[in-house]
Amino acid sequence: MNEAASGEGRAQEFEKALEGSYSSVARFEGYDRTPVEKLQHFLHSSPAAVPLIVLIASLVVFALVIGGRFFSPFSLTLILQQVAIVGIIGAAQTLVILTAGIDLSVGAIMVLSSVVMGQFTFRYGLPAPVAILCGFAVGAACGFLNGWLVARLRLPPFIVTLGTWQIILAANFLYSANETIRAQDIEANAPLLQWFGNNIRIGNAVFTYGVIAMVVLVLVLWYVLNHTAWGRHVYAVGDDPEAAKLSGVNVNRMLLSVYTLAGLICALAGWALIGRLGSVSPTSGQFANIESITAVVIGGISLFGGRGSILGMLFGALIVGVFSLALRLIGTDPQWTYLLIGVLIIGAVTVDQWIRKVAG
Amino acid sequence: MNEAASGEGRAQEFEKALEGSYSSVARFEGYDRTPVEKLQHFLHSSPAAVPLIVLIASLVVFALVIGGRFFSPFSLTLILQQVAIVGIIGAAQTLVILTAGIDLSVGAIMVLSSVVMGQFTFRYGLPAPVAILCGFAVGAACGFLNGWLVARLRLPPFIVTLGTWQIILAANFLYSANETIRAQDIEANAPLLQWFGNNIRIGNAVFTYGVIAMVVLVLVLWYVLNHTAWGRHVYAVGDDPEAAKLSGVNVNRMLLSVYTLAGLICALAGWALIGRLGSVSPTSGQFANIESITAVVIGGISLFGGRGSILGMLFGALIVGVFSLALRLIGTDPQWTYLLIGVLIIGAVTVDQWIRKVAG
Amino acid sequence: QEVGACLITKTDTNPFFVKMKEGAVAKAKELGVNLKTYAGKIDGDSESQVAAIESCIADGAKGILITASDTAGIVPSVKQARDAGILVIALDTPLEPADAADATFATDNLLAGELVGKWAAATLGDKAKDAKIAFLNLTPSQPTVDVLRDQGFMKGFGIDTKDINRIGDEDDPRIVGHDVTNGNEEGGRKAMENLLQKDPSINVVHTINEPAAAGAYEALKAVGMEKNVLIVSIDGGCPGVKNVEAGVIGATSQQYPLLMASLGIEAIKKFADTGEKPQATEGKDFVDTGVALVTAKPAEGVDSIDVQKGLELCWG
Amino acid sequence: MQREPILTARGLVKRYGRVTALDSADFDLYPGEILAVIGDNGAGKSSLIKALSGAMTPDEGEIRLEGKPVSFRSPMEAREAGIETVYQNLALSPALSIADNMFLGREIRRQGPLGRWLRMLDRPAMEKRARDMLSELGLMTIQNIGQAVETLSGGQRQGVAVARAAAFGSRVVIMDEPTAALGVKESRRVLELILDVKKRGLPIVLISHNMPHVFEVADRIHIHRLGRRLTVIDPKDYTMSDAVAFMTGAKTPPEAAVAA
Amino acid sequence: MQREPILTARGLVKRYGRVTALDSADFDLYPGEILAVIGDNGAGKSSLIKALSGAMTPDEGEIRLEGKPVSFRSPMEAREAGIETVYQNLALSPALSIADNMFLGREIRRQGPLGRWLRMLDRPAMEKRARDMLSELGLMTIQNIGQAVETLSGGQRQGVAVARAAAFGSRVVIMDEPTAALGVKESRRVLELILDVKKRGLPIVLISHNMPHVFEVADRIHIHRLGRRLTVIDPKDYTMSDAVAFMTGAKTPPEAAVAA
Ligand SMILES: Nc1ncnc2c1ncn2[C@@H]1O[C@H](COP(=O)(O)OP(=O)(O)OP(=O)(O)O)[C@@H](O)[C@H]1O
Ligand SMILES: Nc1ncnc2c1ncn2[C@@H]1O[C@H](COP(=O)(O)OP(=O)(O)OP(=O)(O)O)[C@@H](O)[C@H]1O
Ligand SMILES: OC[C@H]1O[C@](O)(CO)[C@@H](O)[C@@H]1O
Ligand SMILES: [Mg+2]
Ligand SMILES: [Mg+2]
Repeated sequence: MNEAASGEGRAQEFEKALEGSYSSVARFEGYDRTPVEKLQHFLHSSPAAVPLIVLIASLVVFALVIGGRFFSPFSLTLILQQVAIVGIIGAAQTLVILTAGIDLSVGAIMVLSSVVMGQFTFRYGLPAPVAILCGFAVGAACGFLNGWLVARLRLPPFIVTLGTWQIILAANFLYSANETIRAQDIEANAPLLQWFGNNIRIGNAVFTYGVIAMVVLVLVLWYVLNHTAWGRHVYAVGDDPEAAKLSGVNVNRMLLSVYTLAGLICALAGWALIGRLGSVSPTSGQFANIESITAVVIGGISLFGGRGSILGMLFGALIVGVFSLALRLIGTDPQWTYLLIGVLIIGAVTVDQWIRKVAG
Repeated sequence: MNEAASGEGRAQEFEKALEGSYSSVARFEGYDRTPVEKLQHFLHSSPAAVPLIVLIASLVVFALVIGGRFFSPFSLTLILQQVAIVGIIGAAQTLVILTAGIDLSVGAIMVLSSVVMGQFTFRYGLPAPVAILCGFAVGAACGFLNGWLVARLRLPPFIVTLGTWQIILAANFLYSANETIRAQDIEANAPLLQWFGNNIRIGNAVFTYGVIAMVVLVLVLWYVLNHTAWGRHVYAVGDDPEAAKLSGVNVNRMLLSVYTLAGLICALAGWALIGRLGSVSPTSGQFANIESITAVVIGGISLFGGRGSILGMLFGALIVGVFSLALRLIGTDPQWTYLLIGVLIIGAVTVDQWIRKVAG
Repeated sequence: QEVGACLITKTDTNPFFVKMKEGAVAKAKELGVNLKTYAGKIDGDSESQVAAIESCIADGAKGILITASDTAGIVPSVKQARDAGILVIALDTPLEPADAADATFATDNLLAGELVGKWAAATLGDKAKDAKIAFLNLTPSQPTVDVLRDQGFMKGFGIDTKDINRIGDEDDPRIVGHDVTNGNEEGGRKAMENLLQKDPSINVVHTINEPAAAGAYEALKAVGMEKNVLIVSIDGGCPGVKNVEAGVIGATSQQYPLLMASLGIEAIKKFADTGEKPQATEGKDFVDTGVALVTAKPAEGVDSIDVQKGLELCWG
Repeated sequence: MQREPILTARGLVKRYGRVTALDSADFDLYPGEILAVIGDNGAGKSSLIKALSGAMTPDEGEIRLEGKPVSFRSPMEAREAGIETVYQNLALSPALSIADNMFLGREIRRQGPLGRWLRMLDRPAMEKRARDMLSELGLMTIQNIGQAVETLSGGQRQGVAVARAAAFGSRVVIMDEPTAALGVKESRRVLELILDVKKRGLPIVLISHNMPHVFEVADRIHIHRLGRRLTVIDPKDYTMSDAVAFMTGAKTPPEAAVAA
Repeated sequence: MQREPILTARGLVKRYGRVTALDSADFDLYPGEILAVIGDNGAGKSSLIKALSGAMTPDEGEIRLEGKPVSFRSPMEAREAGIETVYQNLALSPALSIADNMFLGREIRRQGPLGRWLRMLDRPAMEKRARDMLSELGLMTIQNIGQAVETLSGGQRQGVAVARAAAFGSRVVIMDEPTAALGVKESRRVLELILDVKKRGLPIVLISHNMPHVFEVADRIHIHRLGRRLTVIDPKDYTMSDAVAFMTGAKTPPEAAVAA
């Protein structure tokens, strides 16, 4: 029993040698950084900085090249209008992508919600506010379905939403019978549906309610993501779901709430879409998923989840808007716009990857 | 120095106790399995079995419901024709997805290659074989670009190909000046371009060369993936790139070769597309990326890489083809087809997830 | 000061729009109009067209020429442009309602459909009463061109159209079915294959345009049926007329996109100079740019021009 | 030692596909003690701990905390009941800050309407408390409590995980191989932490493959074998060799020990 | 001991962003010896090993194998030169079979045209050799050499990784903490394996935090500290306490030891 006895004394013999060693568990190195490293570090700690810089730079360049036709209150607020729907959908996409998911069904949910708002008013004669509520309910239900499949059945979000995208879009066409509800009819009978098309003018600047909704939505979500427990949990789930679960985050409930909220936001986009188009058209929103993902990516949000700022998404959407309008005003073939957006996407992640090296 | 001396003897005292213990490093449990578990295990070890069963089941059901109009050599080979392009593109997509990537640019590469084949013949008067080679070169170059961005710059494949998709498609429109080359002109001056449109008839069954190309391609790739070192490395890279690298696989070179080969296969699809359409049209193939991913997913190949069989992709593509045609014949609104395909996608991964539990 | 103008087409890949654009660009150069051109990503992409209209407003354009993808959905944006004092002219495809634009320069699409319908009926003669007809249409949202041509064909062929503003409410047993093509080859082929499966005895095919017809022909050829089926189409582009000559297409209603474009540019120039808006053709609510049936096999009682003449007038 | 166990489990069963990880396992932890759990790789130690801490729901069996049956459906519920766990894989979110990680799932909200209505977090308060906890445990070489966990070394991360458990555990602290990847010095530090926690009166469950460490700090040793508790021994009565022999099946423990 | 080192490194430097993992590190391995490498967490041991085995390219410095300068651009190249490594994280592909894993990157092709032209793999040959290797090392409790590695327990996986290195290493075998996550029994088995390999005449580099193990098997001990070799000691001349004191900076090694 001599062995047990020696075990009973404190540490093993050789561990006594530790007494003279540094007492910290580990150390930090704080050497002088080169300017490049400082820049990397700054950009790393402010994830929305890169897209903001790109946005400002492109505004400046195009203002110089094109002049007043571009750099006018009218044109600049027009960009906001053109970006509003993508910005709202992008907010939904951001939430989902922060949880390391992806939502290909956002556009479909948006259109279905707007169709429900329209058809419930015109086909069944419900009062507009009730029809709008029904639209929101449908959006939330679609989002909930996505969330349920992802959280409960643990299916990959890409595949789930690839499936629900087709299902929801098909349901939309079947239900709407492809009928466009004309703007004139809406204006006459249910102007509330077009509410987001109203605007506030300040001189030549035109701010539609849709634009204001987008900005307010993004700011509110920014607050929620950064200053509430729910928001921190969104990041934690995307960062490492297993760790989040073990740390006491109810991952399933978080995923359900994130996808459902995303569905609700898509419904909001659907309402705003009626305001923008005037009419209810079941064929719109075909590219909303790709466009929102593009905004998120250019905005520097990681597709692997857990990193990035929703403000970045807004800047990303605006960058695309600025390029599109400016190139149109310059009069280049629209294909050049797509080409440039492709280059921007790849450029954005390249920079992002470069910045991320600092974390190593 | 007594401590060092005792360390010099063999094991620590207490480890001697091991002598009477089992000598194996670890054990395996081999208890009787329930039939459900046996099924799970069988399906787990043969990843293409589920899509094959679904395919056969749907053939049987539709044959019973629709009868001879569907279950005829003619109709069945028509499905093959409709699936040929997606099947070829799907082979490229499979390679990329097995490495845990994804390629959104497949359709764009296909169209650009077919446009190059056509324009080089008609605009520059090159002999058709040379123009076709140029088309392949362009396809390979596009694939190489994707591979370079993924392997060298370590950018996420989804984002890289989201960018190159737009870039290649825009380049295609700009280069082709959106001109369609008429089938009759091709027939008169460069019939080789339409070669894949030729067919072999056996009774009522019509096998176009495009269909034969698809089947041969899939079989060859199946062989390569399962019976050559390169193929095993594709799986290893997708399974765990870090482990593959440390085990002596040149991961960068593998990624480059996979994306380049995928580009080449897309060019083949571009050639086959001319055979199918007769003409060269820069607008075709818009949905080839989604359709090929759908085939891969229904085919039971994991989007996380490293798992699945290319035969599954082929069955997946055929399932979609069978459903599309059968539902048409039943006379349902085409939207029901999309809806059902959405359900199929989600069903496929649900089954897959259930099977995968066995690995735990 | 230079006059600014915009041309917004459905796509920039359909040869019809490619030519329309070329014509407009040439005319604009001649008249000293500064023209910018825009297009949707695919036929049916209305949002890109909305964005294009907005850019034109921002750009201070005097006039907009548009071939609308979603003829009802685009109306509010058009109104916005007109409110900003811009002359908006619908080319090729009337808006819903047609007077949402200042003017429409288009083929009489109903007539275009009627012509090919009549020709098909006359060519079949007695067999017309047991014909099996496939309709290869445009997009699911049933834009005006699509409805006018589809229903026009029925009118010409002698089918009861029921509601003439709606495709698909007919019950004539000769109709095998309708399918959409997005107005391109790939869609044409797939739609034809699908309808053939529904009923392999199809012997008449109405196609929305010539790219769709080319796709349909490939599908028929693949099953060896190209000889037994009458394909009719609308467009009259040079490739299409050559296809008429080659027997691929039985007859096509020729449209004149270059005329639409040049008339459109002229109208904008005139509007910019004098403030005067174009007047509709007598008895119609649009400016008819004309239509002629091109066929190598003229039929009794249907006016047509021959391939030679068609080739002289064709575009693209 | 008081004879009323604080945490007990009876007949826990957990199956994963073809593997039975827990095969009717029992468990008892008494107040104020350090209970070591040892066993071969794959014996089911981590599974047992996951069942006790709500990270996994056993297929069968019963768990009691202070005599009352409990059934935790998530780690959150176990924590609310005062059971804190340091998992084998640490369970920290790399991109979140140290403070965020320490308070994940139990964030402090602002006082007043900002907190009540806008649910705003009280960052300064959390950062202050996090700093206090780390210094209390002698871990305050970390300059910036707002830095992301991924920028910490392995040892520092371990420190954060242990500090979190030690600070919030009000009834039981469980540690699954807290020193497996640590060096000699870092391991020592963690052992001292464990003794500190014990001094504060909290019982601790320690899983480890390191026999000298186990025999150094444990009051009792739970030996796990083939998914169940083989026996519990007192380190004063048995040698390391005995423990290893029991654990690996080289020797059978005497009946008496089982009742220990 | 023969005085001509088989593998040497001089002045290796590697920086990761803000961290200097290797700070002008030296290294010497002599034929037939077991060289242990010890050091604190984050001292740079794994980085050193990665540089030697081609898994990472150092920013500066020179590596020589049998006196000839080498610069491996990938683990493949190091393997071809006869250096086999068991990495800290094992480096096995979970979905591939045991045989596939063992031959990954050095597959055997069929004889004749099937192999030459169709590049067909010789599955039976590889499976047979894999089985032989595992049994030779006493690891043949695995029934099915074709089963996926992910279905193996941690201990079995470790066995596969070690067997692969031992079987293919013709000049040097390197093992980075091969027993960190292993139980007492499993660790013992791996130590025996290491001694087996040594008996076959191959030199071995062993990284470990387990002092008793290190002192048991090592012929010489390389002490790594702050990214560089602090000293090399003979376990017969120093105690574990000395080693720990050097490694943690509590004591400074005598000049003489550095030259060892
Ligand atoms: N999530 C899971 N899915 C499938 N099998 C699992 C899972 N978790 C544990 N197992 C299996 O259950 C058995 C017990 O595992 P457990 O992790 O509890 O062992 P352990 O005693 O903690 O081992 P170690 O000392 O290696 O940590 C093992 O065979 C393991 O492979
Ligand atoms: N890929 C990498 N990126 C960034 N930093 C790294 C990387 N690899 C190692 N480091 C850093 O380099 C330093 C040395 O790491 P290394 O893994 O070589 O240490 P080690 O001695 O093996 O430690 P341990 O005993 O914990 O395994 C550490 O500070 C580590 O964080
Ligand atoms: O896509 C439909 C469009 O196609 C055309 O027929 C030209 O080919 C147009 O007249 C019509 O608007
Ligand atoms: Mg464990
Ligand atoms: Mg290490």
